[in-house]
Amino acid sequence: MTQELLTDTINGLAAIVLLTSFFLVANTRMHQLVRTFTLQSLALGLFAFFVAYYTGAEHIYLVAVLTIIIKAIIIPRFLDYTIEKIQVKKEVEPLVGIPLSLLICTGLAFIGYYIAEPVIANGNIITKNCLAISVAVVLIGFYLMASRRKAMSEVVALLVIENGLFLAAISITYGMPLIVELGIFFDVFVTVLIMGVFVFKINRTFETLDTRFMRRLRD
Amino acid sequence: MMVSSMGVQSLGREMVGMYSQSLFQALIIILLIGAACAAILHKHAKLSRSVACSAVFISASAGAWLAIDVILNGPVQLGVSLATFFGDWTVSLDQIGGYFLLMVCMIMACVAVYSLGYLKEYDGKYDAGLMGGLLCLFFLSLVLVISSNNIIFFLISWELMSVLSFLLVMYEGRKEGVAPAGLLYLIMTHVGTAFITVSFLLMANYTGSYAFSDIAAGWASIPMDVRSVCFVFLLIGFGTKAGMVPVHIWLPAAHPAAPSNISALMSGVMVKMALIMMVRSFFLYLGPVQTWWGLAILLIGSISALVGVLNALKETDIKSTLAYSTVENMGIIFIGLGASLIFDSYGLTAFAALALIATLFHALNHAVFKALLFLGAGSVLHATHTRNMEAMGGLAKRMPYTSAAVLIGLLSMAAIPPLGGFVSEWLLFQSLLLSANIPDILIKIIIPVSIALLALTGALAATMAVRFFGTVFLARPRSERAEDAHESPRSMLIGMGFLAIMCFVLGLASFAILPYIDNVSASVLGVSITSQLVDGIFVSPISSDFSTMAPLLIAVLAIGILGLTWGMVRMYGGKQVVRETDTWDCGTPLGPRNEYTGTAFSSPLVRIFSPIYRSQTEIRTEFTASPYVKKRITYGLRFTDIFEKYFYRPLVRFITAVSKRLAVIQTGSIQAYLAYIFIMLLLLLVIFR
Amino acid sequence: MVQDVLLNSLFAALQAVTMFALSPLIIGIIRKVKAWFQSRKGSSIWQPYYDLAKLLRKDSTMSKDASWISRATPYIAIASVGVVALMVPFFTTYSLGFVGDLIVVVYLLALFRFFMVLAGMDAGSTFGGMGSSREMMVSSIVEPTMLLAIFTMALITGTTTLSSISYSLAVTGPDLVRPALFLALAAFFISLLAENARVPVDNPATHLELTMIHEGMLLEYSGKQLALMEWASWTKFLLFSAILANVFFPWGIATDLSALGMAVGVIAIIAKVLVIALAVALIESGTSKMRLFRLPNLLTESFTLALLAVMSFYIL
Amino acid sequence: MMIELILLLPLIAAAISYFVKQQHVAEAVSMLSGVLQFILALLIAVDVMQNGAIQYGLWYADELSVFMLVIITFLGSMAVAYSFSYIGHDREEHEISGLQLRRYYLLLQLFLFTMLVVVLTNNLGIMWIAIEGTTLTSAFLVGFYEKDTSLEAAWKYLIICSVGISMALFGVVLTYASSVDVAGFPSDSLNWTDLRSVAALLDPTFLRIAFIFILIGYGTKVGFVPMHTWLPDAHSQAPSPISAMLSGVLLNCALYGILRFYIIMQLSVPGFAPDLLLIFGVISLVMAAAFIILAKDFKRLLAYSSIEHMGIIALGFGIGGFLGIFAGLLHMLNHALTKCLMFFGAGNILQKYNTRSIAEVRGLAYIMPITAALFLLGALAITGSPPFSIFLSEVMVLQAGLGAGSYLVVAIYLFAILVIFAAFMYHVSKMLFGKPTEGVVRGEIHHVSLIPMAILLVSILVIGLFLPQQLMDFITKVAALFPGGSR
Repeated sequence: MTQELLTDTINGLAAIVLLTSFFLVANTRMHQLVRTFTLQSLALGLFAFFVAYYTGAEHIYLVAVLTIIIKAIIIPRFLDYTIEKIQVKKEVEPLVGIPLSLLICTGLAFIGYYIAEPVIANGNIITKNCLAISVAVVLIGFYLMASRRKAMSEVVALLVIENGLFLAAISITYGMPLIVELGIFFDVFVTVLIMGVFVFKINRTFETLDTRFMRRLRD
Repeated sequence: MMVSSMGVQSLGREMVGMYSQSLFQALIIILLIGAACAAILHKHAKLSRSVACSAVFISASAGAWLAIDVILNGPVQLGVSLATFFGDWTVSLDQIGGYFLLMVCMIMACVAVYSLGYLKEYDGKYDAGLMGGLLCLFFLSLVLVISSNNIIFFLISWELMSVLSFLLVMYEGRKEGVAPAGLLYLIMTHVGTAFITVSFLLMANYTGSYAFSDIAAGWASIPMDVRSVCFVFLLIGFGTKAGMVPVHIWLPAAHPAAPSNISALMSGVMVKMALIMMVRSFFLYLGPVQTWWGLAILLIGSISALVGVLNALKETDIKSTLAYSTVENMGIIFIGLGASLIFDSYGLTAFAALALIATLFHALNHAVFKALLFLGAGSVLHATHTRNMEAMGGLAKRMPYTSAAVLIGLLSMAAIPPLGGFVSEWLLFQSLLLSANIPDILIKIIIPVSIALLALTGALAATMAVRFFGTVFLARPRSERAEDAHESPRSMLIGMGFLAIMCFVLGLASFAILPYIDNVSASVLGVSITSQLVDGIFVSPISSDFSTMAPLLIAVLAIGILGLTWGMVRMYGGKQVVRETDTWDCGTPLGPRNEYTGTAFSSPLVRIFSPIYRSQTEIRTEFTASPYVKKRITYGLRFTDIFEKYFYRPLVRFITAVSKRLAVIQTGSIQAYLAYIFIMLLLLLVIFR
Repeated sequence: MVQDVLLNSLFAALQAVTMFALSPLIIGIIRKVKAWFQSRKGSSIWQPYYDLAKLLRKDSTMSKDASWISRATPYIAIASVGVVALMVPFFTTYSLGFVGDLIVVVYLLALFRFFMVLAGMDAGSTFGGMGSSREMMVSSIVEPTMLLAIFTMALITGTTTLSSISYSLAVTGPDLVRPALFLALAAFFISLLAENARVPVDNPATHLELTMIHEGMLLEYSGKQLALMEWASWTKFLLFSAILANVFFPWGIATDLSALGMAVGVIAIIAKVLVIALAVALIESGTSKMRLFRLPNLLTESFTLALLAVMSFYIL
Repeated sequence: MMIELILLLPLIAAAISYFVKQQHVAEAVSMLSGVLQFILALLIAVDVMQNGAIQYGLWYADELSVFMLVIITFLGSMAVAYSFSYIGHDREEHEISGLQLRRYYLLLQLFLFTMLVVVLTNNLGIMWIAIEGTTLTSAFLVGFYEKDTSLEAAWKYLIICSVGISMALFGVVLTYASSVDVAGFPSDSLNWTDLRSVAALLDPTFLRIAFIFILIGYGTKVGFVPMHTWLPDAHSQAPSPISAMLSGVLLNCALYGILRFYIIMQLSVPGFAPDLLLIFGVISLVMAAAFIILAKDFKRLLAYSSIEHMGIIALGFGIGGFLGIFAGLLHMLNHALTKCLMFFGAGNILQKYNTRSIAEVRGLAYIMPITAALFLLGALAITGSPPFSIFLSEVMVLQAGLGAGSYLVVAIYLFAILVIFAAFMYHVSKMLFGKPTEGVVRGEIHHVSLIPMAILLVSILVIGLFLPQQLMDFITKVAALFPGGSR
């Protein structure tokens, strides 16, 4: 693979991660949401793989494999299982309408670029372009989180933020120290598990996952 | 003769100088032990009380000895210093400190004796150990406030004093209305402390030292405008404690809410702690005095005096009346302080000394008569279990000793010659009249106004005193409680009796006392005016051409004439035969409802000063079934405190309203919460990237 | 020095005795003048002396609700007025002014009032309370007025001792006369009327309970005590007249020990007091008593006058 | 060695207390572990003070870490001591099962473990993991009672802090990225010591963005407004000893995370971090004041007071200089001690009155005199009254601000703490005085709980009155780690 093709592929995959984020915003069904997330994680895994190939750093291969196994296989399965088990209503029920959300997210993408711009301007690592994308993904994930009602979609949104972070970690630093990466994976995994536990508890107590009903604590 | 007396004195100086440290330590240790024992013995109320009161009494004696030594012979260093983050903490006692320490110890000793009997009241209802412990610690904090020579140490002692007095106010916390009063006090005094803190820290910042003595030496390194800022802050800060208008509002609420022995301490002594610090700060720490400082204090003092006395006139709660009278008297003291500062700023040091002596002397007099009056009020409260003067009456016959003591206190408060209160007010008038020499148009306008206000205040204070005594002690009882009143136990009477005697001593022997106060003022201003101030038994304001006065002679003459009259009437008219009959009643039997009450007594004045009182009367008539027969007419009188209505309430409302606006962010919606973080993140990134 | 003191004391005692002796006569004269104006014959000008003599020999009755205050007050009243009489110059400036200056005088009179008002409240009668309350209202404003008015003179002459004020005015002559003097004079005259319970503030002749101030307080007194109270009040009136005369226009007062000076002094003061008495009688005949709550207007006017007087001294 | 040991202790205790099915064993083991941790922490502290920082493998302990270590372990053991009576009471009342009780001690020890890792690791990545770990362990403790409100609080806590922490991770990534280009830098090191040694060479553009993310991220956990929203919910719903730990220790741990970056920032982009801290400090103070005025729930009141104090600490570091930093550090300690005391008191009140509503608590001074006295003194201490220690650190912040000439900040600071004092005392005096609530029996609820409270009160009193020389030297050394923080 030529150097150029390689960088194009890497950039392309990064673009796919961003694009899937937009899809996530547009998704209206819970299962769809999980599906798109799987796709994003897959793209992220591939991205890591190509970066590993490009830099020759072995531990990034491991990261790629872990990403695909945990984020593209185990976590989506777990999410699907939870959704089935507690029979969430299938609609996502966004707080902000989808067209407007998409518009906002476009704005966020621009802001991401604006923020990353000074860094890109004096950087010399080729993948630094990806910084803008990863900031955008993080912001979109954040937006997703703030604009969704269901506890489940919040979990997905958090995972999207994590994906954005990984994109950044892999692209601009060519991976963090291995022990940190492993720790983070473990952490993400446990976080999702614990959130799952709480989703069950909440469902049992409130008989809904709609966070609108969780407004007892206020001033 | 001269030589030998000097020899004795210097010998005494050495001996007492050696002992002064141990005296001071003994004072502290006794108080701490007293507090601890009182707390430990709290199950045995009587024992605990006795221990605490004797600890206070013994310490007060030790403190008085120490104080007298310092006043006579100059400052002493007390105890070892403690190195801390904020410089060394040292304790020392200068002459002005000694003066106030003597005041504190004198009142404390009387209160300790009084408390022995008074506190019995609380047995079984409130914890005796708590009261004893707090009382000892409160005394300790007062001593530390006077003697600390380090800003931070001072602030700690100061706030300790506030907190302890707050706790003492809250002693009867379960009673209605006590908690809000105490709370208001705590908040106000804390705000005041904040101002003091900022001011002292600024001074420390510029002089580079936390020791008061270094600040006094290094004021020159503080820029002029910073010194003025410090002055304003200190005025607000200490003024809050002193009950200066308009930051006085806590005082009439909190002083009455406390148990009476504590009210006596708060009104008599604690407010004076603000005075000592003001005198020290304005004369010693802040460098050359600015004229406008004096003017500001003079003006505020005049207003405080008037506001205080007018409010005292309308109160029907005996202790509130006395508390407002404290506001008034602190106003009078401020007038003196302001005059002294003005004179000092013009370099008229001798006049400044006169005004300062008047101020300090009035502070002492006020401490004595106000403590006496609060103890008297406590005694009345003890007998009638009410603070409402409308429900009293006729107590002079039932409590002869208490009524005599209170009458003496009231006479001193109303500045009736030859008592102490009169002598200090006389000196104050004289020093104000001397201001004719100052060539400044603003002063020429403000001084006459404050003379007028002082005169008006004096007259109104007399009215207030008459009303107080007349309503509480004279005529017939207006309630059963007053009917069944009884004289207080002996310990209470002894405590009051000593203070009552002091009221006379301070007046009659003022010619002997003033030189020592001059000693104190000389330590501040550097000028001694004893030779001009006192001549034999005559007292005069610097120049004896201007005026002289001899309280002792006045008393002798008055007693002489009284005796003469009595003798002549006896000689001419024969033996006094007095027949006791009913009061003239126009034919209808007199009941308690026919009598003049306190409200009725002050009603004409309330009408005259209605723009200040903002009183609203409300007369409601209830009819029986027939519209021609009235069943009941109720008369309601409400007063609005203008400071409360136009400053404090709006302030609280404003802050609460703003808070409500701000607090809407805590909606309970997790999406909103996330959005805040999100927006904050975006903002910071876009602005600071 | 000692001789000086003795001399002063002697004359002070003499003046005080004179004032006590003359005060009933002045009251008698005022009553007589008023009677003439009312086209009555009126009682003899010696009548107050007869009253005193009679009352002093009588026993008293006293309310059983009253305390020791009522019994002590008449003596305290005489004592305080007596001490003041020692300090106020009458026909000569030799007096005990060095024992107490004008502030002492004003506050000694306050002592008198203090106890008189307490005595009014003592028996618990409604009239006593009413009188006391009104008396304190009036005096609350009148006392500062009086102080300020005399302060003006003190500032002009540079002393607060009453005898020194008259001395320096009498010796220096009209050079010291300033606008402030007239303002102060007006204020002091109103104070004189108010303090001594004269029309338009109070009506000394009335015994209608709802209008009286001074008499209300004395309502419970009888016999010896009443005599003493009345005498003290009359002397107080004479004292005020003497202060008015000797502080504001002291010319004629004896400033040395010459027999001529003394004679002139005696004549001058008698003339001045008679003029004041006449003026008071004229006012009493010409005007009626004010309604109670119109009084503050008059009193605050006088207070303002006095304040202006002090201020004009400072500013002009 | 000692570092591994101190980390192992809570893990062992956690295991034992969970698997041995006896309440007393769980309690005793927890207490023993807590005390041992504290002793070990002191030993490490002495070691560090005498021989300088310890650094090997993943671990690093300098004066700052040790400072935090002492706070964590001391308050940890206090919390365990208080838990006996508090959780024991719950067990007696059958509010919780025996299993829950053991799970409580398990989670408490795990919580302690994660916090110990936070302050002892040299690797910023591990530190991040550990901080996220604190969220995960404490989320269960917040939701401990499994009531609707506690679940809601736990869920919010979990979500908001996880999101926040993710931002912090982004910051860590960016910080790491800024070091990648630096010549001679070990390419796979995320060690704080390495970063500090090359701090001046790091890419400032990266660092600025990184610090913003760090501040938002860890700031969420610290409770800076407007990221504080989880805090009152979690603090009010958690069992009181846990509230004390959250407020007293956890917030400090998160702040510790920020401080590590603060040091690097100050070496690279001086002035940037302090300015941001000042902004957050001021906002937090003002908003906390607003909430404290309106508080209706006394545990939430305490939670908002924590926000206030975090703001004050931020101001201290924001103003900087020796005095500011010293004040900030001292305030961390003071706040931790005092807030623990307050939450313990609140726990006693809660169990006595069975309500968190301020309006329903009356006459506490009569009902539980000792608790009331401790609570009142704690309230005075927390609002900055002498002679308690918070007064000293607040005065230091004030003095630092006046010295730095930031008068506007000083004015806002003073205004806010005065308003807070007034509001706090308003609420507390309503609870303490007045006619006692009907139907509440007079008497202390459990006497054992008064011991840790008394210890805490004495400690803040001692610090406030004397500020012992050793402590002063210690904090001075800690402050010297900060650029511009040496005396």
